[in-house]
Amino acid sequence: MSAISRQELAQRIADDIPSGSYVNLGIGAPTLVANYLTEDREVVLHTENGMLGTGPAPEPGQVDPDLINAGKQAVTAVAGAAYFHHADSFGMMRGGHLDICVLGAFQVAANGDLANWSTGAPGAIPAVGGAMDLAIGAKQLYVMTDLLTKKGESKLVASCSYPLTGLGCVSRVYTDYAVFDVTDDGFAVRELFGDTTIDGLRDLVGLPIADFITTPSSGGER
Amino acid sequence: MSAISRQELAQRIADDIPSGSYVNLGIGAPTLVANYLTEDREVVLHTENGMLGTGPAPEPGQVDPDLINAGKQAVTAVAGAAYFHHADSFGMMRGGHLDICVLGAFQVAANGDLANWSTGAPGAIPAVGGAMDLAIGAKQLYVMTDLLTKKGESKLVASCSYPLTGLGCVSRVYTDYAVFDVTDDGFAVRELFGDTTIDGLRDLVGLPIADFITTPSSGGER
Amino acid sequence: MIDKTVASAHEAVAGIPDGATVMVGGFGRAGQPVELIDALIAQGAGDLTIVSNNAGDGDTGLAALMAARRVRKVICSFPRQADSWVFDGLYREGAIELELVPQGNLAERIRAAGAGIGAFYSPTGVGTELAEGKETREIEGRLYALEYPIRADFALISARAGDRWGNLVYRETARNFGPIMAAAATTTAVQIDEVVPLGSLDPETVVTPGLFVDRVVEVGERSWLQDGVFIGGVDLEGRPLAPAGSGDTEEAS
Amino acid sequence: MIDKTVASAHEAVAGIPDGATVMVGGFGRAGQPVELIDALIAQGAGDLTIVSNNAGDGDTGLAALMAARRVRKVICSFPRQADSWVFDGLYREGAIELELVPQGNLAERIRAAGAGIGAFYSPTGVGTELAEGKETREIEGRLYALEYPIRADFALISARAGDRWGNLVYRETARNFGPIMAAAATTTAVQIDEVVPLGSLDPETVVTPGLFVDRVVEVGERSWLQDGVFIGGVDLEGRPLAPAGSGDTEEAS
Repeated sequence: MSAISRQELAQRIADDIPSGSYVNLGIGAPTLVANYLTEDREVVLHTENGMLGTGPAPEPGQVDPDLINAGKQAVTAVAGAAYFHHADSFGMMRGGHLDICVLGAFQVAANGDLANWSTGAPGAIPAVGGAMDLAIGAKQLYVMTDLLTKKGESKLVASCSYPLTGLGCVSRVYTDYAVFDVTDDGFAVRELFGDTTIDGLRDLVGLPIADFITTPSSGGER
Repeated sequence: MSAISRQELAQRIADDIPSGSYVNLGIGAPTLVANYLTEDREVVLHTENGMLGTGPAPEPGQVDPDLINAGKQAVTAVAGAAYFHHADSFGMMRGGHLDICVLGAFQVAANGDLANWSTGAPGAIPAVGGAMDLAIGAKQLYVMTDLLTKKGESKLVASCSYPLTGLGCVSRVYTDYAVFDVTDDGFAVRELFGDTTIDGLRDLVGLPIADFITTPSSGGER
Repeated sequence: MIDKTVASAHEAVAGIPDGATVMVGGFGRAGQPVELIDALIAQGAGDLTIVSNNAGDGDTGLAALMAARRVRKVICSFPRQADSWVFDGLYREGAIELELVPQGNLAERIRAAGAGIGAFYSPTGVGTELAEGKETREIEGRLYALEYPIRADFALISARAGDRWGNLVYRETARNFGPIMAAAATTTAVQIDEVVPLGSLDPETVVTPGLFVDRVVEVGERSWLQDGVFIGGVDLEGRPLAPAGSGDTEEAS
Repeated sequence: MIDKTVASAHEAVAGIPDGATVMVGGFGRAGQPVELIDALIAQGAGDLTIVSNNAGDGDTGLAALMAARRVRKVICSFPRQADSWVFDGLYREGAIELELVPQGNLAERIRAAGAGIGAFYSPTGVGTELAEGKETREIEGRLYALEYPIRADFALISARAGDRWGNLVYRETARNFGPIMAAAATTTAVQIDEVVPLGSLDPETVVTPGLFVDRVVEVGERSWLQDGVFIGGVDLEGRPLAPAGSGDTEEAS
């Protein structure tokens, strides 16, 4: 089965984000989504270090050390931006005011549990940042990830073996093979990429996967 | 025994407020204290409806309906003022950032309990406003009151019969006859006005009252 | 394109159903969404729970809404005012329910709703009749009572200026409950003096980000400002002063 | 007259005792009180508990403080960075204690300390190992864990400008933890680019009222501003770019 590229996946996610949404893009791959959110759509990007209205990276020489995103990358501000302090910023998330958050993942369980902050490896220095706040910090949590680990194991699992980031929080999983909704009955395929088949997916994932669904997902919505 | 006027008492309280203090003056008589806080002393007045740096009433014709104090009176803003919303404003108080709060009282108990928001009269419409927040909202709570009710009863009591505003919150009581500190052992006279005597006070109040103290009060401090 | 501006106060309050909880900003006249309250009166929703610092005064605004028997319950800190006769009458006849909340707890409970806090321990009111029945806990030697968030279906607030994204700036103590109510309601409607172009508000000084705002209606400049500059000439209710130096100031309590 | 300005960073951190809890503002380079941290290193206090989002990077600032074995414990959300080798080494040898707190809980716990909240129920982290041992409660169908305030003896923060009363304004995302740490510490020391005359900050736009501030030291304008206007020409750490178009941007994680 064919997989789409990370750039294609970012484009695909961007297409699903309604114009005018308030969105937080997690550190790493999810930040690529911003490249496909054209300005005219006015998707307002939140960065949890205290800003709404994050714009693209600045030109060389125009880097502003005071103006960074949660990944500590230089950004710009769009017209209509606003700054606020950390408690207000996380209150915004915790209070459910963001429409969509896109995060990476180590594992997503069939009940919507997310593991994305720690591999639990002995001796590793733990660091959580805003991961747990982001996990519960939007009306819809989208995960953007490769379906398989480098070792070929499915990141969609019956239950997470890695330390949890949040319980039952994932709404949808965008992978390089397919898009899955998290439903009350587990994963359901929403869209297949390339020549991917449901049966092929079931082989890769090793879990029951419901066929194309036509109703909106319910898992993870608050 | 002689009593001093309310204006004299306001002056007396103003004299006790250190320059540069952050102070909230409650509705009613305590607002008179502001008249004796000369500008050069830079006592910064807080009003719980969202402002630090409240200045005197405006000239006629210059009333600004957007610029009022907690008593809903027109005020002005001094240089160095700041505005904030209600949650931040009460956070300031609850968090113990104000130095002094001056309030009126129906009754103050020997353990520092305060009753000043309700007479508990049947059928009365209850209204509390910021009274309970103010009671616990400063490092020192000063009460400004006549010692006696219109019926001649002492407002200093063994325990409050009126509904409580706050527990053990009063540091000091400024009355028209004397100034009392609230100590771990009850009321102690700090200062007598005119020809008032300790024995005369004991007669009026009907409670044990310790003699002049020389150490700072401990009651109500947090 | 995001455009939260609506053409009228009527449109701004559209869809408020019977039985809704409605937050109403303002402390006294400052920050009161006068036009939105009038629109709510015209709109017709009843059986409302109103969350506001006061419970109306005189015969207009919230008092008129109550006089029309459209309010089932009021959650507020200070219902009793010199001219709160409408509330007083309804309360005495048992026609309106009151939840009396210390002002700081009211503010913090509203803030908690917007910030996703499940409940919090407040020291305010502990040991008084207003904390009766509440769970208490001693933490580091101090007593606290457990307080729950106050949410609303709609918030009606007032700000000085805003843009089409709903970013807002306020004026002086008229800010009061606006920012926290905007965050605590499912739908937030704001009346502003002036819609300004996107990008003209300094992002450092935006007080309420548009994220919290759903509908914005321009109602024209408050009468004591001209082109954003204070010109005075009104009483505390914003009514023009009688001419020729009779400039008495009003005092409310 | 209130005058909170002090003459040097050294004076701003004077009196921090051994064993103190010290909050340090900043998220990455933005808002980091670089001069105050250096002064703390020079000042000599040890056995410190540091509350900060990160745990130092490279060999300067907090990392240098830790390398000098002056930090007993770190309360932070994200100690692991590409260049956090100082913390990493101390942590692995058991020479430094770590309380790992999700960033939003960290912010809210700091805010709670400043606002006099005894404790609060947060949904963040519930069911994860970072909430192990915490009291949980279901409220309206959602699980929450009980979180306690984080207080400090001192807060060291950075702002753009301030007046002699300590009123502060920040710049862009450098605001981050400044306002909440200022309110959560017994003594708050602030480094600012510029002391401005009292009354020159617009009271509508003051972010941290002077009430929360104890000491203010002017350290000169950040190198990417000139007379308050952004001029660029630096990397993310504020270091001048190499000349002639080698303008590569740095990316931290």
